[in-house]
Amino acid sequence: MSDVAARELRIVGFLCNWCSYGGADTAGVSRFKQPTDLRIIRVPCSGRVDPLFIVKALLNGADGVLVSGCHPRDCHYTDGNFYARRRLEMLKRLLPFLGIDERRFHYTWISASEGGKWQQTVTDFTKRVHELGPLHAKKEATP
Amino acid sequence: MADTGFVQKEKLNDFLNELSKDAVVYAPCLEGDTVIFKAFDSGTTLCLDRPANNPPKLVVFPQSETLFSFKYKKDAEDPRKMSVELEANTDFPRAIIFGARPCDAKGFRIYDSVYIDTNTPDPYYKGRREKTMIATLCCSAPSPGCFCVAVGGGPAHREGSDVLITQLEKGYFIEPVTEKGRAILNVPRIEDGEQYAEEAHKRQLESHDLVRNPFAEDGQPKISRALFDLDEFWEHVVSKCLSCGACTYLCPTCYCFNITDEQALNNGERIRSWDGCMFSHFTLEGSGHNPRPTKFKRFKNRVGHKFLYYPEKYNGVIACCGCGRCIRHCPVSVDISEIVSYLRGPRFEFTNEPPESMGTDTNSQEQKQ
Amino acid sequence: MTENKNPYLPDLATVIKVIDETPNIKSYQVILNDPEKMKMFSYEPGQVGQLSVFGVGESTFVINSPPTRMDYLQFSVMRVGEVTSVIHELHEGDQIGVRAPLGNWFPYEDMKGKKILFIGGGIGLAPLRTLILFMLDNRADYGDITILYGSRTPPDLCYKDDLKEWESRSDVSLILTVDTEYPGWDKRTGFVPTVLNEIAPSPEDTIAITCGPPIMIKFVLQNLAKLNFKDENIITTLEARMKCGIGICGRCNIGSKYICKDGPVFSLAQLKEYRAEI
Amino acid sequence: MISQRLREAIAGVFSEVDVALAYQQGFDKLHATPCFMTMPEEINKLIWNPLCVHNLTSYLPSLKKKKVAVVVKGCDSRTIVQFMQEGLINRENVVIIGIPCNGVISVNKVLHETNHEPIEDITFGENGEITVKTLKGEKTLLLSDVCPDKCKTCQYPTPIVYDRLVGDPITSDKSPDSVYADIKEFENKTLEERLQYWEQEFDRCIRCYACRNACPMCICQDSCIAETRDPHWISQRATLSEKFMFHMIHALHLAGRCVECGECERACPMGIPVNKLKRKINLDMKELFGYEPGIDPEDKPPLYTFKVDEVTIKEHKI
Repeated sequence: MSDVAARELRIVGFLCNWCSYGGADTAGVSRFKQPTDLRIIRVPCSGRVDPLFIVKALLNGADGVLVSGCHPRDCHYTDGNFYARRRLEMLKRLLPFLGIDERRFHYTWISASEGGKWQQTVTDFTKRVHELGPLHAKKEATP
Repeated sequence: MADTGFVQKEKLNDFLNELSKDAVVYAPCLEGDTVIFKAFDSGTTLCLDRPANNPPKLVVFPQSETLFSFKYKKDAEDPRKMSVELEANTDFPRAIIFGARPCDAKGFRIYDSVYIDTNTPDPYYKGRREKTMIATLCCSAPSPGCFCVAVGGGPAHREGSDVLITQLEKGYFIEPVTEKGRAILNVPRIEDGEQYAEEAHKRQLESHDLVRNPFAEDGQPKISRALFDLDEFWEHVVSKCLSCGACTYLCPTCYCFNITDEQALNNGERIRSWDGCMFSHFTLEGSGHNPRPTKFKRFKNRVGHKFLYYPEKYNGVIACCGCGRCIRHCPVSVDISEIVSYLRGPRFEFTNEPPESMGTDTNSQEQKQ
Repeated sequence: MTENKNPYLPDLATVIKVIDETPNIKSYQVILNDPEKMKMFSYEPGQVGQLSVFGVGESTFVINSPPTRMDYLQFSVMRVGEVTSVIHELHEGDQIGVRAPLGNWFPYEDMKGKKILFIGGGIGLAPLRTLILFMLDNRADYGDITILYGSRTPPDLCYKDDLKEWESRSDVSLILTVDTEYPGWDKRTGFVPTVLNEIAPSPEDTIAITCGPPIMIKFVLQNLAKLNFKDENIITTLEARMKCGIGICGRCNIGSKYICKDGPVFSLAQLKEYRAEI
Repeated sequence: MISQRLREAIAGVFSEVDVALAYQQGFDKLHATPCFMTMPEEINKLIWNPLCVHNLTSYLPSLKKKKVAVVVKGCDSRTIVQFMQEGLINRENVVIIGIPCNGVISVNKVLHETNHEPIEDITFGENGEITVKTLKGEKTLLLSDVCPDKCKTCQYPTPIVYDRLVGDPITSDKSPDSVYADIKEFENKTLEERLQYWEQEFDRCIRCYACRNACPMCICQDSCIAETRDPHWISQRATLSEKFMFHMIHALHLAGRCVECGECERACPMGIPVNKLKRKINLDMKELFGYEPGIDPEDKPPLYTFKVDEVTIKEHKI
């Protein structure tokens, strides 16, 4: 039921347990239609997301990575997403320096009630990654 | 058939292309300011002016290789049971190392004793070694740090080479050393080398005396066991060592390795990869105990392995070919030849001045104020 | 191992029985999957094998069942690192790899007619067990057999069935000790080296074989020297991180000797010659 | 005569310390090498000239329990400041002998200029001219042509922190805007060109970890996740993606901490420009948070802290 009429790409999503994972759940329970390229990894907090997770995913076969946490000031652990914001912004700026299109990586804040925003984000992000095409098209997949 | 061959300077690339037709040719190529051994093709820039940063050992002993692959399979009858299948490949393509230096070639002889001449020969090393022809370029001048003549080698040493190449004004004089090496004379674009033989043999001898011998006093390394076993000696001479692996990974005679498993879903591989005795984890045991916990102990083992243990096992052969890479490329210029020369013992003056020739600074070397 | 075999390729084997020895030690009885290979398999007491869990790696263990009892090969595994932790999760029927036999063995021929003193601590009884069972199966060849074995607490004693049997035999003298008092323990307490001093065995015509934690070995060797045991009559086994098991990969050496190939069994005289640090 | 004054300065503090770290002549004329001096007689070995490239402060964390005197250049002193920020040294155990510096040489650049002929002799003149002698003859070079890139844009020729200063302070005459000019220039390449560049560079990596071990801020050393099996970040396979990942680990663990001493790049035996990634991150740290590592001991690395309202970080739209 992919929205995008093309071969599925590999998109990895790191979602915080308290807000964004709930948001995705809300979208699911509300039966919002979503593309199916995304593989969700639930993390306790966006502050748990080491930028290296994203690099590792992109180097090892992912075509896009999405990170989503609680809105700033709403972190379950008070300030995890504040740290995350700095780190992820740093990575966002570093990726193009490596020759990786920064549009393959997106980070955002989605609360548990924002099922609609979740649906929109996944749909838009998946669409964008499809526009960019597979990252590892020319290279053989890493074993 | 002629006994020797000659390739005109401007025809060298064509010659290598001919060689590439039925073997992978590894040659020293320029990347930026770095010379590395890699598979030669039309896009690479050959560099024979100086020894490569890395030795060609990777051709026969790659940085990582698959020992075997394994597959877990679910039992159709009982899904809780898994069976395993293993698959190993020890069949390798033909390869030619072109432009190794005599020290590099000698390094393979050090490996052979350990990997082939044993009751459990290593099928991976042996398989590659047998398929590889080593064409060695004589050195016309020593590089900084070189000391091959002090460890039984020399700028035109033949041990380990299948073919010896001497660079002359007009081109390259090519001389088979082994039966395997004779095949090179059949390659198109090679001329009869006879008229160049005399000049080449003269040239081969020229640079021998330019190579330094840090063990000049005795002519060869001599190790005082008392000094070697003195912890304070090692603490004194290697305190600046960073414990990295540049020396071992660039060494044509270092052959230590690690074995690790990698698995994804039900498939995986057992991998052999370079490892180095300078790393702390090399000997770290599961329990947390480490028999060589300090860089002093590790460095002692490295020197010991090359200059004591290996010779003890293999008829006095020193497991160092004097290529100087560990000295040239050490980030802090640890000099193994200097350390071994100190080990002559029986005593070591811990306040030793550097030898006269190394000098200290003079007024002219002052930094501008 | 035959000349042309790939020395890195393990034989596939099946775990047929798992025995809980202590809270962190389990024994595994395994058989090679190829019945022909299992039938032809031969080794000497003290030789080791590499057990593979494919995907995790290999680890070295002594074959602690004797060559006189060839129904299976037994290995005892203490949970310490990556590989041993995964081995501890194995069950009957699971597939593993075995590369064996590797290394040297106890010089049991030279021990014939002599009195034998075994001194073990904790999982250090494993290599001794091979030789003890081998000697018991060839009992007439050897003189008095004394076994001094200790562990931290009674639950930490390995091979409890064997201990029971040895205790009941009249041709074996078994001395057990645990480090400190323990509820229900009515035998000796105290560290193995201390108990060794207390029982003060005579060095006359006796070979001492010891294996255990490094600190125990260190003091046992000191005390044996005090008891006038000669270096060549003291035998121990060494352990190190091993990978290849055939004397190439370079990590288990003491000087020019490789524990995996030239060991693991050494006499104290040899170790002194190699300047081993123990 | 700075060498002599340096020897005197070290002799003056020698009784207070267990070991003094300085430079001595290395295996040939082109190389200095770090020396660990524990006896007063050794002070005569000490040299000071533009060959003294090493950042000696790299050794400080491993000598934390000892009292150490250490010779530092301006660039090296930033490491000490960063150590202080992160509590990695006991400042009172370190006697810093600062030396204002006009630039050191890059061994590789000198060798490049002499076509990699072995250097028979090298002398340093009054005005930054360097005379090198090889078997092929003599050649005069300019320090400004053969210095490491970091010297070309050096903002801190005089140590930021020191206990004794040997020589007169120098003020930088280099424009602060020049510091990251090369990074900005690299960003003019297309994405494909950049990826290709890094793939070619990293492919040479032999994973000897010289860059990591030479790095003063790589403090995990023997516990580096590049080698651990648990966590299992990378395998021992010599594939491009594993090499790439290792360099990303190195760069990201230094984000906002790298003092740009360039030791990683200098140490690399395969000529990989490993410092470039870290400098790119530093440029971003400067633009985003106005932060420069190794300047203020009271500061905090920007990724160890946050602001509730980050005015410089805009929310990204898809």
